Amino acid sequence: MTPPPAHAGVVPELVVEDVTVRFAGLVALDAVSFAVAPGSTHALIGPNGAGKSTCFNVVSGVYRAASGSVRFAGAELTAARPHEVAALGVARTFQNIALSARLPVRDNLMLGRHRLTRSGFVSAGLRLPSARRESVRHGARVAQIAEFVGVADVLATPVGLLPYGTQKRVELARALCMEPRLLLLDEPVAGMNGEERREMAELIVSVRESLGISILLVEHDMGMVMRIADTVTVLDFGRRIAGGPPEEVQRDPEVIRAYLGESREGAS
Amino acid sequence: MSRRTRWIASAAVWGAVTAGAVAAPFYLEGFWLQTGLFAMSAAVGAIGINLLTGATGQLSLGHAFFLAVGAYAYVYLSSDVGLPTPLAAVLAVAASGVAGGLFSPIAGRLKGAYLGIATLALIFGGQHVLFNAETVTGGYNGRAVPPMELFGFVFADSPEVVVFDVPFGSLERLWFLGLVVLGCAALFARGVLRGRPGLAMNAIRDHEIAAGVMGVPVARYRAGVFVVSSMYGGLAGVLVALVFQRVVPDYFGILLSLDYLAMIVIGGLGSVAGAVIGAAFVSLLPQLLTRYGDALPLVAAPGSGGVSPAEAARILYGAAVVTVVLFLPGGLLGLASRLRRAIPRIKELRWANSAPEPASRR
Amino acid sequence: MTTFVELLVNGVSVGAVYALIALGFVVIFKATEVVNFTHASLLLAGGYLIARLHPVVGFWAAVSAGVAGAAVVGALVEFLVIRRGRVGSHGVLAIVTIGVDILLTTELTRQIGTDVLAMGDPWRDQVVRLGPVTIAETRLVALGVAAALIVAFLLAFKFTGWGVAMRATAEDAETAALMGVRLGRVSLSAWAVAGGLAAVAALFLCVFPTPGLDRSTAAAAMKAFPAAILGGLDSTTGALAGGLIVGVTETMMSGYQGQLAFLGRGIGDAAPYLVMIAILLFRPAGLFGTKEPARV
Amino acid sequence: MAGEAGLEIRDLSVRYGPVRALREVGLTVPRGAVVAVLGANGAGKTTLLRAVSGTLRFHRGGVASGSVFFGGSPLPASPAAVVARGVIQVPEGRRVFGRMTVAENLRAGALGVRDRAAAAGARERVLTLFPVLAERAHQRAGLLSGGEQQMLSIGRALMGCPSMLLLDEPTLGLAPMMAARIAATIGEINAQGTSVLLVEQNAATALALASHAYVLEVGEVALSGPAAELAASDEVRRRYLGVGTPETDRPVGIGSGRTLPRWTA
Amino acid sequence: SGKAVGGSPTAGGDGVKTGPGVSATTITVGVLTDLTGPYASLGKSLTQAQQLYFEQANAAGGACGRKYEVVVRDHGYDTQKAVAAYTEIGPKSAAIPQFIGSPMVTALKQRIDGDKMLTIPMAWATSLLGSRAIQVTGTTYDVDMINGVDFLVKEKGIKAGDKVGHLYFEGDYGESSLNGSKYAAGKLGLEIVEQKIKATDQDMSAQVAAFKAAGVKAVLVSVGPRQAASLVGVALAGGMDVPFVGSNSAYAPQLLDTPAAPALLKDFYVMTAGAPVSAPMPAMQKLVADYQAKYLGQTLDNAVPTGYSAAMIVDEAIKKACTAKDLSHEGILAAHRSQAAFEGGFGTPMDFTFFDKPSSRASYILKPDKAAVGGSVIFKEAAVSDLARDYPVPVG
Ligand SMILES: Nc1ncnc2c1ncn2[C@@H]1O[C@H](COP(=O)(O)OP(=O)(O)OP(=O)(O)O)[C@@H](O)[C@H]1O
Ligand SMILES: Nc1ncnc2c1ncn2[C@@H]1O[C@H](COP(=O)(O)OP(=O)(O)OP(=O)(O)O)[C@@H](O)[C@H]1O
Ligand SMILES: [Mg+2]
Ligand SMILES: [Mg+2]
Repeated sequence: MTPPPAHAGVVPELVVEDVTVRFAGLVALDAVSFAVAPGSTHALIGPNGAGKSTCFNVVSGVYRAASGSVRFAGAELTAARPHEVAALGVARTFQNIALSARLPVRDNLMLGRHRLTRSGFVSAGLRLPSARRESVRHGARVAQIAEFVGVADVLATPVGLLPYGTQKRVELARALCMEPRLLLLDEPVAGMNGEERREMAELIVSVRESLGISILLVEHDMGMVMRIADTVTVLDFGRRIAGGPPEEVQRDPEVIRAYLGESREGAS
Repeated sequence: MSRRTRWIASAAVWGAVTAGAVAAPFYLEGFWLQTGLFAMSAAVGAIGINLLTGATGQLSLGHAFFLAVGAYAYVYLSSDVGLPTPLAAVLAVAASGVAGGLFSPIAGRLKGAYLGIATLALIFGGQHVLFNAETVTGGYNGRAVPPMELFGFVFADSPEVVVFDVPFGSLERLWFLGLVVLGCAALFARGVLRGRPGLAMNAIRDHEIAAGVMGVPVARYRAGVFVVSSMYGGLAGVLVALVFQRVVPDYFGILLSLDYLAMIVIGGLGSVAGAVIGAAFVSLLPQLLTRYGDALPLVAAPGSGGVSPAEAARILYGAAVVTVVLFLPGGLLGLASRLRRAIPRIKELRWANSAPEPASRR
Repeated sequence: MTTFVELLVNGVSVGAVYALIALGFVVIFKATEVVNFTHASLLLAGGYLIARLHPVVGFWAAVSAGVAGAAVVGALVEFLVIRRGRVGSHGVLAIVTIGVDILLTTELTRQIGTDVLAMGDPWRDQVVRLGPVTIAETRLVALGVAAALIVAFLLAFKFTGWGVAMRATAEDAETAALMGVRLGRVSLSAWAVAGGLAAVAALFLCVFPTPGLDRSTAAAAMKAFPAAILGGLDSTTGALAGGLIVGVTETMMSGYQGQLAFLGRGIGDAAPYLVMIAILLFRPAGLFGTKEPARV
Repeated sequence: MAGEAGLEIRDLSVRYGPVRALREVGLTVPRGAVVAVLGANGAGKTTLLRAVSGTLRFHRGGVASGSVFFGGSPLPASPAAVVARGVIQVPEGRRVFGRMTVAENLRAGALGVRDRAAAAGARERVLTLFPVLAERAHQRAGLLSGGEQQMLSIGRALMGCPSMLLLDEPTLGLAPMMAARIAATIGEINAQGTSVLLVEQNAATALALASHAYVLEVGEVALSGPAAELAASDEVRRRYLGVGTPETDRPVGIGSGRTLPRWTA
Repeated sequence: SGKAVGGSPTAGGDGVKTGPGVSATTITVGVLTDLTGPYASLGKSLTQAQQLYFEQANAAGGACGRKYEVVVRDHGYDTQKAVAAYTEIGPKSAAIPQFIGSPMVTALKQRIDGDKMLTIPMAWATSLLGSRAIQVTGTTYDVDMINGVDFLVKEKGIKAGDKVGHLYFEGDYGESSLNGSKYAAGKLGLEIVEQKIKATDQDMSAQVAAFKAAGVKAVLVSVGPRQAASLVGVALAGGMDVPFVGSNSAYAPQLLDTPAAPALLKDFYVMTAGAPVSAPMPAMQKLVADYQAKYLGQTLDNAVPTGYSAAMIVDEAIKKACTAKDLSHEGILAAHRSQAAFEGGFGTPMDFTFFDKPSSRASYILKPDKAAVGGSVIFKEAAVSDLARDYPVPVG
């Protein structure tokens, strides 16, 4: 486990406490609690339908929790709406790609800058110098992030024409464009092959290294989780069934029964 | 091709367009000037609805209502309240914005077909008010529109002005006002679309939840775009009232709203140039046909049985909507850019350099 | 009190006709997610056929021919226009239907000219008396037909393969094709059905309390918009409920316009839209419509 | 080849407008076999399946040249006709009908099946395979979790009683246990006589299941051969089996090369 | 440029001062009509009648040594199109013998006045009075309704204290009519029960219920033919057997082929200033014969003589202006306004010297009749009621 980098002080802790989410006749999350330590990578794993994405949705303000609390940077997130959560520096990617298919990659990434930029209808409409400066400055940063993520050469291509894996990368880049303090990644390597997975894993690690931010990760690729996560929380049927360092969790019989299955080799 | 030559080429094109537009009143007769002015007003309104429907994906069938608010507010504020006409015009546009804002509980919450049909309520409710609030609206017969007066210059037939031997009546004078208004409206909308708000609008259209998570306050933006779009409607209303010199409630009906939708689709969804091209097409086509209908084959003189010019105009209009949408994805604008690509020499004049196929933003 | 009952009964009876119009509208929306502005002209086409044919072949044969003919028109619209439009966006297709409607309506009104065409129905101006209240026989029949058709479509959408295929196609044509759905056929049948329904609606729209079919008949299709939305655009039950609500609101407001003079005379026309707005504020998908599932 | 009346793709080239996505691809799935297709993102795997199912036109693409044979005769270009021949695809990215219930989704999968008994049998099999689908029969599919949707997507295809199954990343987003279940199921279905063309990023699983495999690179077949042979090849081991095998497991992060400077507002 | 100043009235070769629309050989008259909108049937009859008139006039040598040329523009009852059409044909027309739609005329009132263009609107609302260039022919709607109420009281047993329903269209037509009925009711001690509808309303059941509830003894009808038919039909079927009196636009002969026919034939009357085509007048019979010869098998309704006589009014004005050697707009208008007792052979004489009063106050009372040409016959000859004679007409 890598120790939190020195500059982790600026990144607040995410605390999820007793969060319960219900849908008509279904408890998707049942009093779930965990915390993401500043600057760490925290993995959320569990069988399909365990409530992982629901958890993301609660944190990012898309779903309302029936009870419980989510705190980040001194704010209560359960009552906040998505854009208010975003304003606190929480960014996420989506399990099912949610990009504007017809827009070029650059525009999709610029959307990530929304919370960091100011120009409104009037200043954009009148092309005030402030708006121009802003777009130049943030455009440069977008290019830098695209370069980092490896989508610089498709900046002008409409996203819809890109293959699935590249779209996933654009998703990550867009989240990074929000300059997050907490990054939520929902299955970032789904649909990628071995080499691409490794690249993506490296990318995620360098994100954390270079920015010192916290990452909350949902992933079914156990190999990857084992290698990049500092802490793991395991959900099953909406309940937290285990948590701790990856090696420990991996050996937990409950986790093996509910999630990993007896023969881990065959399933990885 | 270097940036510089491209810049020069585009400057040349725009120069030619501007020169043509400025020279028009010296050569065109009143009928054409009036038609042109209607087209300009339609273009302003179409730009507004394109912001809403094209860029944000919010269908509106109620746009005519905002034209009505602008037109009537201008009349009321200038003749009844007695405000100077330019101030009345500005306040009329603001009034349309307020009307749009009042609708935001609906506009922020509904989308797609539901919003579209919900906005029909504006048309029917609005017309009900226009017909009944006679003291303000003049009821069924509407009201006369006081001419605009800017720095002592009156946009009316009298006092007589003759420029280069050409008598400058209200239409000739309004022509220039229309050009300026349209130019400003178009530039503003282009700025909005290419800037931060435009991205947020597109994001809402494509993926509402993702837009929210990216930090866009979705409901507020929807309502905001609705307000901006209604202000464009109001501005178009003021302009059309000035050209018309009369406002009547019947004009601001469902057909007008549908025309606006047709304009943006024919021209090209989501772009300013598309809205302008579509508006020109939709406003000019029927006029051309009624004017020159006699010369067309298969079109019979009105009153003689057979397909009358008005019917032919409707049929052609309907056919144009169908054909353009089906066979020219991206509208007339898309066709134009495809032609430009097909003809290499003209290609050098491209003023929209990036954005290939799905021209959804410009 | 009698007036109230009379207005209520009248409202329900007008509402039945609106429900019929709204139903055709809903069928297309459910099957293709297109807001079908062509419905007005399909209505006109169906009505025109019935009106022109009944003197020649008799009423019932004319109705069958009208339904069949309007179905063919609907199918042709699909085949010649909608199918060619690989536009993707349902909003844009809706605008295509505006174009088609303009085409059809212009030609049909030209054909109808300045005539008022009777439908030659057997009910003529007979009324049924329920105590002090009278109600036109035509309207009772309309109510029955509307209810029957709505139940039939409700069942068809839920339980037949055709219904499932239709809804699947509406949602995701490519995947539906991967399930073996013949997209062309499904869409064609939906439009044909909508055409047939429009003819039935046109029949009841043009019989007794109104004098017959003329060029302004198509305007009544506008009433179906608030009706369809009120009930929920994708709900057949909603079409019935919405139609009845619009009918009753309109009739009540007109009937009591003396007492409601402060709202302005002629409030009957605007009132359904106001009710619609009020309902949408609380139920953005209408009374029976399904909400978009929102999850990521 | 041994392709007695299986799926045979001959010299297939596909374009999306100006983009050439496949170039002269040849591939055979003998009857009753499992054949895997591997390849990087954008290699053209999905495109290959689209070409077989006839859905390229939904993406403004088309077959430029080449042909697809099934059971000895050419496959028609219409998706419905392809399904009628028993060739059924599980598309990439789940694509469940979100507004319809789970039960209706399954119903949609069986639209092409005339034989009621067969449909009932298929339903039985799907529900035992994915019990969660029975539990959620009346929930709208759009609200299922990602993995549940994936199960529904596979289940829906099985409802069509396929004689040839095209699977585009069937284990995408599935938990390890469920992925293993799917793998086992594929084996089972295959054993019952259904041929399978499997596009899968999880190369280990794919190569374990398949008898034969192809590797696509930028629209062309770069490698092909018996699965066991490919699994042993260095190239394949490095590129497609990379992560997840202990041997290549090296600490990542440190020295990964790239860094992103911080943003200073 | 081609638009340079010029084109003020100039003297032609024959010493006649000419103006817009008048050349050395032709006189252009503009027709602004509705052939595709809600008033298409009216527009068609009027336009065909006028084309017939000017053809005949040309055959008889034209006017002032020139031939008439008729330019028809169809605005489909759309104000914007009407304004555009006026902008187009205004500068090249000598007069406008037909302009359909009171909102359209009102919208252009100022310009018509400014252009001094003799214009005959085909709408009879009082709001069109008060303009020198605009000539409303015959009675206005309110006068018809006053005569109608008078008829109800005198012949249909309505008496002070009774309630009379009035179903009217939103807009000038309806509201002008309502003014008349209210005036008459006020004078005669009746109570008017109002029901306002829109042109798109088709089914009058609710209105009948309301009238029934109010206990009206008669109903005035200032709506379109369809609505009138629906009203009468529903009322009768529901057992409300009262007399109905309609404005001149509330009836069309086409309705006699619909199920509403029996109700219309029973107790329904139409008030109108012009004689019906079935009237036994020589001029009318000739017109009917000519029209039927030219427009074989086309509906012949009472709009035909209306349009024909409007064309005649314009023709007369131009001929008079010719004798004064002034075919400018002003000349034509002055000639027109000098006629105090115009009689075209189609009904009551008209006085054009005042432009703030209806040119006549006498209404015929017609009754639908299936056998008659044009679908109606004179029930009572044209007469001015005392009430109508003293009625102060509101202007503008
Ligand atoms: N909006 C909703 N309405 C109803 N049920 C929902 C909704 N969102 C999620 N669910 C249900 O809640 C449960 C948890 O879903 P969630 O998406 O959180 O699972 P997950 O852990 O992300 O699974 P996967 O790994 O398959 O993505 C699922 O059974 C799902 O059907
Ligand atoms: N609709 C389209 N228009 C243009 N190009 C396309 C389109 N769809 C795919 N492509 C291009 O075709 C190539 C092959 O794409 P395809 O989706 O078949 O790849 P894949 O192997 O399935 O990738 P992945 O593993 O990411 O799913 C890619 O380069 C992609 O950019
Ligand atoms: Mg999930
Ligand atoms: Mg793929």
